[in-house]
Amino acid sequence: MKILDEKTTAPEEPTLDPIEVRQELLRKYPTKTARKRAKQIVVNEIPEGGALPEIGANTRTIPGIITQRGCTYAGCKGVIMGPTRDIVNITHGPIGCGYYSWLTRRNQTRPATLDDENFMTYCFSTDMQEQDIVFGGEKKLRAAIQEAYDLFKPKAISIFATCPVGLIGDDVHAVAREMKEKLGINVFGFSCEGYKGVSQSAGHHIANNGIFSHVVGLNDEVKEGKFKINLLGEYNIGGDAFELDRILDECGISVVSTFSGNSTYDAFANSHTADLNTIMCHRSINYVAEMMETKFGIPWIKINFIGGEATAKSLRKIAAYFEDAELTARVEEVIAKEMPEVEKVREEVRARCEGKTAMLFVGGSRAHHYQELFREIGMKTISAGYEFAHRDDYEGRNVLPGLKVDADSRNIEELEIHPDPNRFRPRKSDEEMAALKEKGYRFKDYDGMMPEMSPETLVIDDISQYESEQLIEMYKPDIFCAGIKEKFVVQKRGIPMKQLHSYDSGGPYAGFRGAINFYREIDRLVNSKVWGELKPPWMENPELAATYAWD
Amino acid sequence: MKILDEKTTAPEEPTLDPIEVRQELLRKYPTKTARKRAKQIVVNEIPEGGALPEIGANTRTIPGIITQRGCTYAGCKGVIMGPTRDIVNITHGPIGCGYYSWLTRRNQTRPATLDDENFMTYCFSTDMQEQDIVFGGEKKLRAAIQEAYDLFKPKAISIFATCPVGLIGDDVHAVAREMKEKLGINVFGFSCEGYKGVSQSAGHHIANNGIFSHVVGLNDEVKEGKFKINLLGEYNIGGDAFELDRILDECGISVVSTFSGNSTYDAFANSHTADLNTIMCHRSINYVAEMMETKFGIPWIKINFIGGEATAKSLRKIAAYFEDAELTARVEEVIAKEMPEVEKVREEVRARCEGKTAMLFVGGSRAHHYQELFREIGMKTISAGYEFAHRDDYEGRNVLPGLKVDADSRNIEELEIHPDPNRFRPRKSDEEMAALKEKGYRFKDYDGMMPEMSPETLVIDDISQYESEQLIEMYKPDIFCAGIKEKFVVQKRGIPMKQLHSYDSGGPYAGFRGAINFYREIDRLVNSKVWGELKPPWMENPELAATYAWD
Amino acid sequence: MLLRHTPKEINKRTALTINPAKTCQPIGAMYAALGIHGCLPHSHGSQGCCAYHRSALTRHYKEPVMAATSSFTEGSSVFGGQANLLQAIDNIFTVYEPDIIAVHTTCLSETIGDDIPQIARKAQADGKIPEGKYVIHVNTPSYVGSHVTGFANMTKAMVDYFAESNGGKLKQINLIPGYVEPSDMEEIKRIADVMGLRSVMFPDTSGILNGPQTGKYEMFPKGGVTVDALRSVGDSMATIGLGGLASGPAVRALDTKCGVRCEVLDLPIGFKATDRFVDTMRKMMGVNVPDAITTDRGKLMDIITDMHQYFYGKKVALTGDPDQLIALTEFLVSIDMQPVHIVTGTSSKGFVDRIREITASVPVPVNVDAPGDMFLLHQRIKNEPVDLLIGNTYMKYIARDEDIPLVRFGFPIVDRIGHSYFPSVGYRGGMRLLEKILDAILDRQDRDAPEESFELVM
Amino acid sequence: MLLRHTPKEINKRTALTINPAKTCQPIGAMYAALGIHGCLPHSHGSQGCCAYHRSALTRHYKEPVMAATSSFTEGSSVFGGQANLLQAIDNIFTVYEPDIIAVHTTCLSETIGDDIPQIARKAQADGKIPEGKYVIHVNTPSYVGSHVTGFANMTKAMVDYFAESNGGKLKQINLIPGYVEPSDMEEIKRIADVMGLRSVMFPDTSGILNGPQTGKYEMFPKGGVTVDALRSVGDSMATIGLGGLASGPAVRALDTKCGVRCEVLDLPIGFKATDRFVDTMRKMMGVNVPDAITTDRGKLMDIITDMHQYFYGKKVALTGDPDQLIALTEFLVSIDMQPVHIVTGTSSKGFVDRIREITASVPVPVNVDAPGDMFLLHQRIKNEPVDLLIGNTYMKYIARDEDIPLVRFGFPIVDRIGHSYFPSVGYRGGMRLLEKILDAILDRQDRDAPEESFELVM
Repeated sequence: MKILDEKTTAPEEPTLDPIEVRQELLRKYPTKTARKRAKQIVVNEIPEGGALPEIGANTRTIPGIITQRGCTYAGCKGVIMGPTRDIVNITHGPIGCGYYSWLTRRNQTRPATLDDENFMTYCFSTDMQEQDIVFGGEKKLRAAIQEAYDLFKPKAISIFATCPVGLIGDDVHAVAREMKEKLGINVFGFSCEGYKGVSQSAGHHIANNGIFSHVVGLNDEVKEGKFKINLLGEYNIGGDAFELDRILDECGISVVSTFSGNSTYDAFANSHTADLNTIMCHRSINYVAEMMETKFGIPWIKINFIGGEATAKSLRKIAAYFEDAELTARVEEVIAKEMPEVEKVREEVRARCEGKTAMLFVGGSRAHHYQELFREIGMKTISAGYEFAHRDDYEGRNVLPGLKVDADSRNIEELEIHPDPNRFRPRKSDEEMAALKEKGYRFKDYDGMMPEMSPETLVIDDISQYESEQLIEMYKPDIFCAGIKEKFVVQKRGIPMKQLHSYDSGGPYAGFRGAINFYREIDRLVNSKVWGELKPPWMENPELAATYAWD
Repeated sequence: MKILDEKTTAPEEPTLDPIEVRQELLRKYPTKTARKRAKQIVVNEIPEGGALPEIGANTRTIPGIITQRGCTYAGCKGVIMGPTRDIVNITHGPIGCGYYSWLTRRNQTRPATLDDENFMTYCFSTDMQEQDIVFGGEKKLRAAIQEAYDLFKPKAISIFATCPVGLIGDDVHAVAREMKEKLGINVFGFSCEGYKGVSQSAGHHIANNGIFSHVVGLNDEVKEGKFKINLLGEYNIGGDAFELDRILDECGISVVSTFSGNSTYDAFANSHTADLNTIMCHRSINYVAEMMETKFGIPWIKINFIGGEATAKSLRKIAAYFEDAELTARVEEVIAKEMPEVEKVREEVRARCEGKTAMLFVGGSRAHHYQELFREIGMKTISAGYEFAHRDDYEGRNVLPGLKVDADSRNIEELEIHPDPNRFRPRKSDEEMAALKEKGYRFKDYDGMMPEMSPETLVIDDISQYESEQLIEMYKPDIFCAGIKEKFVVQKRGIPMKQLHSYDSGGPYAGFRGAINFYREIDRLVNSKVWGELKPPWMENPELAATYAWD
Repeated sequence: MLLRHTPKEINKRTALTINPAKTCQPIGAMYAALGIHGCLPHSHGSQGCCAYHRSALTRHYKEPVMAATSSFTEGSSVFGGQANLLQAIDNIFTVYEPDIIAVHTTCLSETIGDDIPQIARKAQADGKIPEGKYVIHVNTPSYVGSHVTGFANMTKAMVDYFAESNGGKLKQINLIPGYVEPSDMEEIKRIADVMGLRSVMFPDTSGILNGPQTGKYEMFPKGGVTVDALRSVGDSMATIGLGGLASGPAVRALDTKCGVRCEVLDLPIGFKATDRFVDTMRKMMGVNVPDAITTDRGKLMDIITDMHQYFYGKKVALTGDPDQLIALTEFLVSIDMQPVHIVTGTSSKGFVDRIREITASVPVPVNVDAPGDMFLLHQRIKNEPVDLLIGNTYMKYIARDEDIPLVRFGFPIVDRIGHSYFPSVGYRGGMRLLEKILDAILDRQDRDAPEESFELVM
Repeated sequence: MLLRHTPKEINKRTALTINPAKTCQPIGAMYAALGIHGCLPHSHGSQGCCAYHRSALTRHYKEPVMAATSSFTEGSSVFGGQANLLQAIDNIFTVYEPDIIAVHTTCLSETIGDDIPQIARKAQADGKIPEGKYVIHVNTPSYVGSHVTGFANMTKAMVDYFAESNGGKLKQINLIPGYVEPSDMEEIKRIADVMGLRSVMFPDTSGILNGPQTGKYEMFPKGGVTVDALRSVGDSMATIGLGGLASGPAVRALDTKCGVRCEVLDLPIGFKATDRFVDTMRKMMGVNVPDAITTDRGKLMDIITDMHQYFYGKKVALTGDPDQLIALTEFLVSIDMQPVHIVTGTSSKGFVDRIREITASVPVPVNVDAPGDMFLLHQRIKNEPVDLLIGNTYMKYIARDEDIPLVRFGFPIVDRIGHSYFPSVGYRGGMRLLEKILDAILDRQDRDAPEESFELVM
């Protein structure tokens, strides 16, 4: 591949004034819409010690502005249950919802043997028809659960309510209880109708609450392993979790359960036996960690395995928690073994990518974490934002107390959690915890995206189709990261686009090998000659060779 | 598949007068050409006891009339050496000759193990260049043989001379002798320049002479087996020989060598240890049988494994020769075991093919043998002829004495054969032979095509493109059998066409299973609906729906 | 095994659908609406529907798919979505400036019972619909029919909203292509054009969902049927609707509304259905069929006769939509292949009878499941193995588990390209289909042949 | 193993060619001659040559291939083939009634030194050549060059025999397509036509070697360049020859003979070569490039950008003729694939340098063997494995032994169909090539992927 071409010479820093850009983005909107969007478009500042600018997030999507957001059902079925292979997930509703969530999320799973259960390749639906809407669908739901049981004899069945279900008053929880009774297996439902909340995020919450209430803690068996952790918010897209398992395994750290990638019902049931919860995607799951700490006494920390340095840092952080010399040594060995290759590739790629610019608008934490990888190869993130995040994901966890609960959030159940009478066991004494904090160890805390971004960059929540197109026109970034719906719009503008939901069937991008994969992938995208070939020669120089013209 | 359609109702017998048809075929030719072709187009008669009409055959092709014939090189390389897997066959000439004979003849071969030699997938050529033509190509030939030896260390290498070689005076035999000496393996050449003789037939002769002189009899080891035969003139197209091996094996008859299908150098060298030579394709090889009888005392008989009944008959004929009760019984068992399935399929297919008509213009014996298969499913051969046969193939072996040797035949060497001083061993005493003949057993004899065809049918030798098109127009046969060059011309006229050289990648068609394959294949061809769909509706009824026309 | 839990034994299911062979109405309506020039489809329901439909269409076409949503909240589902739709209409016309907003409903808004026309009138009254712009709508409850129904309904809505007859007859023919690819629509137009006919095609997604990569993005590209063209269809000389299920309703509506002479034909897949299409145009419009078309047909027939031995008797399992399956099955039977398992998730009147009639000459039992799902199809295959699978990308899981070659056809195809650029309709489409079928069959033969029968010439 | 005797270790060979990547001149001349309307090619030599050439062409096109032969006997090779050719000419004009007989020689007649023009004059004198009919000829010694040379020589002969300049300039462009498929010639003509140009293409085998199946056989079908058209090329405004080796001689001859402004370009395979072809036509003829063509280009670029990750860095081994390899290699490099082994049996001046130049940016070593053979190519692959093979049907033996996917391209293709109906030139041809390459690569990925990474969306 060509090492250098016109595109790889570092572009001059965008000289645009972000304030004006922001105005430009809002200019065309109707007043009401502009007022609403104005809150969600922020020019980043890093005030000395002071507070970051406040950003509007986790608020309603404006009808008609073309959002990239999905619904609560998508968040609920996708996030926790989707990647879990041994639960039969039945969508109760018309066929579409189940159909669209069928195999499209690329959560990889690897059953130990051919006899192990794997239902992830299947789509189960009650395919509600008009009469079910009119006369109620519980009867059909019951029958469907029975048919699923007869066919597969699974250890658990879960039910997902779609929009009409709530409206017609089908009680999925009642049916679940009834069938659980009848079949003697775990059956539970989720009221994740698509209209609830303001984005997928509500669905994550409902799913997490459900799994916490119905599964976590069902199996007290304490597994082998000296250093036991849970990985929260890791969904094994493109095999990320496999890479992390490889690394942690080399370090001698056992993963009791992953919420939820390559995950199983039994691992969830057993997850409360871990001694530390480590959180990847804070957005989708931090409250599970909270609940587990309250109920079982498991402390939690934020880690980040996106980026070579970040991976090393996170491993050290885990080791530091266990305060075990042997573990610390082992972790250093692993880092020493893995980093050279990472750095070799990084330098090679950096030589070709240095100074290029990126935009990231995706997810609830990825748009933040992946900036690290770009930074490692010398690329600058000039604008970013999330699709379904909350303020803390932008500004940091310290803003949580200040958040006011609006109507949409209020209707997402908050579980009342108390220490488990028998099983609450603080993993560390208050003294130990204090001592660690003393040393600057940060528990249950995370920074947001904004502190890590340069001043003057634009941070935009739930960016609209219109806004992203304006941004691209004005900044002409070298790469744009988002999801499948944006992919081809961006590329039609001649800008390479990388999906950070599905990885464009690439990956893994987490951990050491993941970082290497990502460096190379970005190198491919921003340095390929093809983007310079989009214009045909007769448009480059349209003049005609007069001498040849008709006489 | 549709069981009956308009095409399967028996067509009325062609009411054409063959005499007139013959005139029509000749009408357009220039006088000289017409005179020559007239000898090769015969209306068949079966006179009571008397002689069949004489047909012109094995005579020169007329320049410009578009023949389907090939050349001497093709016949020589194709027939004997082509199907023999463990000889490195080097074409000495420009690249084309070697290239076109590369893997195109579909002789199947099956080495016993992965370590056994198989050079059939390779094409070896000296790729003569202008300087070789000008200064002579022997040097390059020598070098090529050396390179072949260094690469493959084969047990034998043969050389084929192409047109220019003879003209520029390269002596392939001298080079062969020299390299045989030098390398210590068997190396021999063939003077099979394309311009020799009048068709492939000359090449067969040259090849057979060569193999007889250079290989047959080199290995006197007598192999296991009570009833040992050679199969002559069986080339294992589409696996025919495999099917025959299967059947003969079941009968307890061992095949010492096949000339030449799935054949090997060693089998040729050992072939004189057989006790009977059985001939499939009399055209290409009957003289080898003659020579082996003269030199080693092996009697020969004509057999025919094309057709279920024919196969049974031939097995019985072989058994009768050995006059062994056990063998006779075994043969009857095998026939009894195989025939029911053959008859079942035959009847099923016959129901759909009865009364349909066929034309066969191919090879030197196939156009004769395959009529049997059509007869078995009730189809009539209304015209047939060979591409490179001699009169005896049409009229029967009894005409041989009367044949006059013309200039073209004269330049194909006839070997002078004498009984081998040490190894001549009559397999049967004169008495035994006499006794068998007494019982009507026919040695070294065969009928031609004509006695088996109905009177009034047209027998045409080396049919020209023009003649075959006229025939098709006039008779509209249900199927036409020939080779690749004719295939699509025939099919463009809406007549299904079956290749009897390559079997259209089908087969086997010999033996019992072969017969079944052929019945089904013909059923597919003559009863498929697709041939009735060639005309679009707007040509079937071109009138326009006036009411719709522009007002 | 990827589908390790699928048992060979078939037990009837009445409530549980597994691995569906259909999806819901709105996506079909969205796809059809994209076939109008300058139109932005709008999904009136939760934003998830719109996100799902856009993603599904995007994966299939690898092209931008723009559509808006009313983003229902819990509140709107209680009090109705009027406010959302009004605001959406205002935002859309202000920000994206389409000529038309084509609203389709969802299970949510249908269950609530929102009255779209009334809301549109309100928007009109509030001046939220600029001069010369339109808001059209169609009811597409997800719990009725399938994506095909949604497509059919949106197509019919084009007639309901725009078709008018002004007496005069225009020398043009209306072509309603049915639920096919943009490439197919292009090819159908090309055939009419080669026959010297002026045609109005609706919907027409060509140029929109198979657009070029030029480095410039246009939200509303050149393609699509224009409002003016839609207005004129009432005065056309004739209408041909392809695919009874997808095009029938629009054809009948146009006949009723403007009395345009019409025919509903099968999708022109394979030579027989294409013959009927061409010959019907010929007769309806009183034109001659030019040699170019006869030649294309002849080329298709050439492949069929040349390669017949590889088609003959091969067993095929196929899934798709009724209109596609009818034409495809006829094509396979016409070349002596044996479609033995046929499954669609969309039930439609007369479908099974039609398939029975088409497969009457097939000498082996033929299973037709309508409605059925891919789980059942897989079970059928386990009970009666086949040589070839034809269907969408989800079939690849069956293909791998059962080691059967797959020819991708229908919706969605998300793991290969080509379907949006090369047609499967018409004679040329038939040639392409046969090439794909032959590649699949011959590749398999090459893979499995013992060395001695590995063929150079096929 | 099918090629079990091919060792990994490479020893230079100077005398023995194994598994050639070329064949001899006459077949190229025969193929070119079939591109003249009403022409019967005639092989002046042993009948075997003609039989072999007809068979080889027939297997590739699955179409009738008519040609006659002088059927040399031993006598004629001693005394010369004049009598044979005279009789042949008489028979052919009497029986088959072509407009033209195009005679090409063989190694035999060349070695003897038969003087074809003299024999033709004799035939003329003897009145064996009917009024208004022609006998043209070309010398094609099999021991010089390859099938491409024969094609080039026969194409040049068309100029030598027919081109004349009558001063006046005709508003037409001469297109000499090079050694490509009938479908390619059709596509090249279509592009010129879409650009509003009248063109004369020679040779033109479209309509002759990809004809329809109509139930009627015509020995001389509609297609092919007519004598009148060939006469007019001397007055055309410009000539574009595609493929220096196959079209260069004719282009230069026409320039010399009639002074027609000319350009020799690469075969238009891939977007870059097609850009040059289209832009050169634009400039030479002073026309604008219509949107239809820009759109086709954009679709090709769309596939490239959408699927780039599957092309990027994939190693390819290819074989074919120099003109094809130059364009194909440029195409592969332009989409970031890595052609690492390139073999042709035809040596041609500057070929290696050109390939070196094109592959300069390829970050891995590139082997170019010209002349080389497939035996050597196979050895190269054993030493440096590749992800994909591109070449003719003979490559399938390597593909199976080494378990590498094969995209069929070039001559001969005797085990698949499609090449004679669908082009690989132009933007559309590029789309088809990419679809084939992607199918090969993605099928392999689907086959080899562990279950957990078996992808739905690609």
